[in-house]
Amino acid sequence: MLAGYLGAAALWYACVAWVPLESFRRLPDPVAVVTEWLSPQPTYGISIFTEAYYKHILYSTWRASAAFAAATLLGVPLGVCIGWSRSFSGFASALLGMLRPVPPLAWVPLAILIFAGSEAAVIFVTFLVAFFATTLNTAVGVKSIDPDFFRAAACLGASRMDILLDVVLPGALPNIFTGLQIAMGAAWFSLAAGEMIAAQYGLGFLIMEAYNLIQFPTIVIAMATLGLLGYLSSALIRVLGNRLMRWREQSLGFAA
Amino acid sequence: MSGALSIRGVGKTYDPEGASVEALRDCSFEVRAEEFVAIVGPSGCGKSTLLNAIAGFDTVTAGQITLDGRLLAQPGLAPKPGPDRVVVFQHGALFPWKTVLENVTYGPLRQKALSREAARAKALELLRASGGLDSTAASYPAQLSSGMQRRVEIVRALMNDPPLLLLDEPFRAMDGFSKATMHQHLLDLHRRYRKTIVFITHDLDEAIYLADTVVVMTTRPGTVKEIIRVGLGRPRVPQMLYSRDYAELKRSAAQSVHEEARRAFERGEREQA
Amino acid sequence: MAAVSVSGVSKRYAKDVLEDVSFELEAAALTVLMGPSGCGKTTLACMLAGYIAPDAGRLALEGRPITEAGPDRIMVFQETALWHWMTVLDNVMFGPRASGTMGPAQARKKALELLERFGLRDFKDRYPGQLSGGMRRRVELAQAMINNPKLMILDEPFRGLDVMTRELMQEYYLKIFAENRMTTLFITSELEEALVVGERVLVLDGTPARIAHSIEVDLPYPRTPEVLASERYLDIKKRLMAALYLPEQQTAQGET
Amino acid sequence: MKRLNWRGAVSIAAFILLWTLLARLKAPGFAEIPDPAEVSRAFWSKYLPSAAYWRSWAVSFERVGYGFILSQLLGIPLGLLLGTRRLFHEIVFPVVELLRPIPPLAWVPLSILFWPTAELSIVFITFIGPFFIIVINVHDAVRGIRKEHLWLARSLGASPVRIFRRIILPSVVPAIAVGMTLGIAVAWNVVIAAEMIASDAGLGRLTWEGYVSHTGTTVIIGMISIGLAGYLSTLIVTYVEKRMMPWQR
Repeated sequence: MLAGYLGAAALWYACVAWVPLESFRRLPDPVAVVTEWLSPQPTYGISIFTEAYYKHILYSTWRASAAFAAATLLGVPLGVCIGWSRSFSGFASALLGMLRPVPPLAWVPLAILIFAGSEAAVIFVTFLVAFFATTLNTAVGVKSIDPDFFRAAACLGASRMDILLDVVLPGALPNIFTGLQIAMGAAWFSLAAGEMIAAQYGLGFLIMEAYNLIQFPTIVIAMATLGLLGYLSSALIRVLGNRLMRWREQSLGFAA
Repeated sequence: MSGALSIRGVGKTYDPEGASVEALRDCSFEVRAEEFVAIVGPSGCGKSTLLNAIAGFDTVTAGQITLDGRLLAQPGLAPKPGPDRVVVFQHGALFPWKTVLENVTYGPLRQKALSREAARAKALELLRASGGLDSTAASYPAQLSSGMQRRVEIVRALMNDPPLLLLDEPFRAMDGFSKATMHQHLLDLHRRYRKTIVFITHDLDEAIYLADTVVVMTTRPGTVKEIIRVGLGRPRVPQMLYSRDYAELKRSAAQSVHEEARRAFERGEREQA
Repeated sequence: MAAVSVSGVSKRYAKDVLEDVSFELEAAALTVLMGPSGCGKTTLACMLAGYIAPDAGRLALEGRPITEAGPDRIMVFQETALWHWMTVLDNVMFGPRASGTMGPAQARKKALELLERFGLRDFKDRYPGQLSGGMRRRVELAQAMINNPKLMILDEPFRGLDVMTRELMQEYYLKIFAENRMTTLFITSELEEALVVGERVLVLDGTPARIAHSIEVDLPYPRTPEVLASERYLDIKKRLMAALYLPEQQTAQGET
Repeated sequence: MKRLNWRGAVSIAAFILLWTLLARLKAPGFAEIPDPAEVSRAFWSKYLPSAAYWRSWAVSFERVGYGFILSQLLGIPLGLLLGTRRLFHEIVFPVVELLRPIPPLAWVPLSILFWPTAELSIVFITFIGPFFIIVINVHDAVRGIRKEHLWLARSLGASPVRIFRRIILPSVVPAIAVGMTLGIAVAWNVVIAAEMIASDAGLGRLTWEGYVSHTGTTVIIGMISIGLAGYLSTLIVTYVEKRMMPWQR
C-alpha cells in the first residue's frame, strides 16, 4: 500500500523535476504542493491554516449536502412509488427517461437563467444528478424485493401501510444506499463542475481561480480536497448503511 | 374441529398477451379437518397455481374453493389472503430485516389479536417447543441454518392458529439429512397442534411418508389423476421407510407419477428445442 | 489393485473438517459418498481432483500420488461450471483441445459423437444458459467423458433438479456407466439416490469427519421398481438408515 | 406495454404544457425562456440548415470518441493486470483508489497546463472519467470469477494463456459492458462542462454562448442536442455490447 503511494509521488517528482518536456515543467511538484498545503503563510493564501481555504470547503460542503438532502427527501419516496405501483411508474418513468440522457451539466446554463443567482443554479444541478441516481436505485430496489415477502405479510394480516413499512422500505434499503452512494459521488462531481463554471466561492471556483492566477499548487490542493471530501462523504453513507442494515451480517457459527 | 377444505371443479386459464394457457382444469378433492394431504406432480402441473388460489394470491376462472364453508375462491371473487390459511414458502420468506421474535409475533400484532406481552410469551413457548429455538429470538434469519429458518417460519404461521397450513415445497432446497430432521419435526407438529396441512411437493417419497392422503396431479392442464390413501398409521417413524407396505405404496404410486413426469420431461425438452 | 486409495487424510479450515480419512475406490466401480452437509464431502472431492492439498495423509490414483489437477480426474460440481459464454460444442471440445490430445477436426468429430449419444446433437450451437437443468448436466458429463478420465467425481450432481428429472438423470448416468465402467465417486446427501446408483456406500460422519461406515449394495443393475421393492433392498436400506440416522433418531429434535 | 405508453404520453404532454404556460406567462425566472413552439421554429429555421451547428456536433462527438475509446483501450488491460497480478495490484491499486474520487472536471486546469493544445486537454478529460470506471469494473470482475470455472479449465489441461483467453477474458466481458455504458454517460457529461470552460467549439460551447447572449432558444436547443448525442452514443455502446455477448440473447 505505502509502496504504491511513495512510488507514485516519486514518479511525479521525477517527471516534474527532470523530464525536459516543457509541459512537465509547468506542473507543480509534490513537495511544493505539500509544503504549500501545510505552511502557516502559504504563498497563494490557501493552506490548512488559512481561513479562505475553510470558507471554500464550507461553501462546497453546504451546497453538496443541501442538494443531497433534497435529492434524498424527494428521490426515495418517488422511487418507492415508481417501484411499487405500476400505474404511477407508467407516468414517472417516461418523464424520467426523457430527461435522463441530458447530461446534468448541460442544465447549468438553463439553471442560471431560471435561478437568477449562480448559487441556486449550482445547487439545482447538483440536486438533479443526485435525484436521478437516488430515484432510479430506489425504484430498482423496490422492484427487486422477492414477491413472497409481500404474500407472507398479506397472509399474516398486514395492511397496505404495514406492507410499506415492514416490507417495501426495509427490503429496498440495500439498493437505496447504493443509490445514495452513487448520488453522493455524482453530487460532488457536478458540484465541482458547477462551481468551476458559475460560482463565486467553493472548491470548484478555487480551482479555476488558481488556474487563472497561475497558482499551480493551489489547483492540486483544491483537487485533493475535493477528492477527500468525496471519499469521506461516501464512507459516511457506508457506515450509516451498515448501522441501519445490521441484519445483513452472514450467519454466525450456525452450520448450514 | 376446523380446517375442512373443499376444492370443487377448480379451473385456471392465464392469457398473457392473448396466448391463453390452461394451468388447471376441473380439479376437485376434499381435505378433511386435521388431515395431512400431499399434492404431488411434475413441474408445470399447476400445483403452485392451486396453492395460490387456496391462499388467496390469485383468482380462479372456474369452480369454487371453500374452507369450513367460507368461500375462498370463485370466478369474479377478489382474492384476499388471510391468517386462516398461512403459507410457508419454497425459498423461505422470513423477513431478513426483522429478528426471529419480530418475525414470529408479526401476525398476531398486526391483527391486534394479542397484546405485545402475550404475543412474546406465546412466541417463546412455540419456539422452545420447536427444538429450543427460543435462544435465537434476538438473532436475524441470516444467522440461522436453513433448517432453523424453516422451523421459525412454521412457528410464525402457527402463531395465528390457522385452521389450514399451506406448505409450498418447503424442503426442496435442503440436503437429505436436514430434510429427514424436518420431516420428523413436521410430523411432530401435526400430531401436537392438530392442524390441517396441505403439502405441495414433487417428491413422491416425501409425500407418502408424511401424508394421510396423496393427490397425484396430471401434467398441464393439471387435474387430479389419482387419490392415494396412505395406510401407514400414525405416528410415522423412520423405520416405516424400509417397511413392506411403504415399498408397495411407492411402487404403485410411482407408476402413475412417472407417466406424468416423462410426459412433462418430453414437453420440457421439446420446448427447449 | 484399487483404482484410488486415500489414506490418513486430514484437513482443517477454521476448525478440523477431516481427520485421518482412509478408503479405497475399486476400479470400474460406482462408489457413493454420503454425509451431512458441511462434513467435508466436497473438500475430499476437491482433493481427489487436485484442487486442494490435504494437511496430512496421501491420495493416489493407480499407485501414483495425486498432486495437481489433470484430465484423468474430472469433477462435476454441484453448481454447474459450464462456461456459459461458450456453445455446448465448444464446452465439450475444450478438454481435448486444451490438453492437445486431439486436433480440431478430430475433437469436433468425437464431441459430436458424444452429443449424439447424449441426445443433445441439435443443441450443439446453443449456449448453456438456454438449456434446462437436466440438459446442462448431460453436457457436463459429455465434457468430462470426452477425455476418458480414469476417475469421475460427481459432487451432488442432481441436487436442485426436481425429483422427476433427477430420477431420469440417474438412469442416464447408470446407462453411460454400464458402457464405460469408469471408476466413479458419486457424492450425495439423498439416501434414495445412494441406493439407486451405488454399488457401495461410504458414510462420512462426526466432526471432524471420518469414514464411519462402508455398506455393500449388492443389487443388480438396472435398479427397476421390482428391485427397489425387494426384501434385499429393504434390508440394505435398513442398515444404511441405521448408519446414517441412528444417532439423530433418538433425539428427534437434533439439529444436523 | 400498451398501457405504459398511454400514461407516458400523458406525462410528457403535461410537461410540455407546463413549460409552455410558464414561458408564456413569463413566470418568475422564466422571462428569457422560450416556449416549445418558439424553440422548434428556431431549430427548423436557424439551426437545422446551419453548418456551424452540425460542426459543433462533430467536434463534441470527436472529443468523446477519442477520449472514450482510449479509456477502454488502456483501462481494460490495466484492469486485467490489476485483477490477475498480485504484486502489480499491491503497488498500483492504492494509487488508483486515491485518484478515483477526484471529479474528472477537477482535472481541467491541470490538463490545460499539461497538454500543449486545448483540444488534447479536453480529450484527456473525456478519457479520465470513463478510464477509472472501466479499470475498477474489470478489476472487480476478474476477482469475482468463480473458482470452479478456473479449476475445471486446469483439470482439462489448459495452459495459463488458454485460461486467460478462453476463461478470464470472456467472463470479464459483462463487466466491460457495464463499464462502457457508465463511461460513455460520464464522457458526455464531462465534455459539455469542459467545452463550457475551456473551448470555443462544441455543443457545450453552443449552450454556454446561448446563456451568455441570453438567447433561451440556443440554450434549450443546445441541451436537447446534447441529450440526443448522449442517447445516440449509448445506443452505439449497447449495440457493441450485444455483439460482445452472443450468449446473452
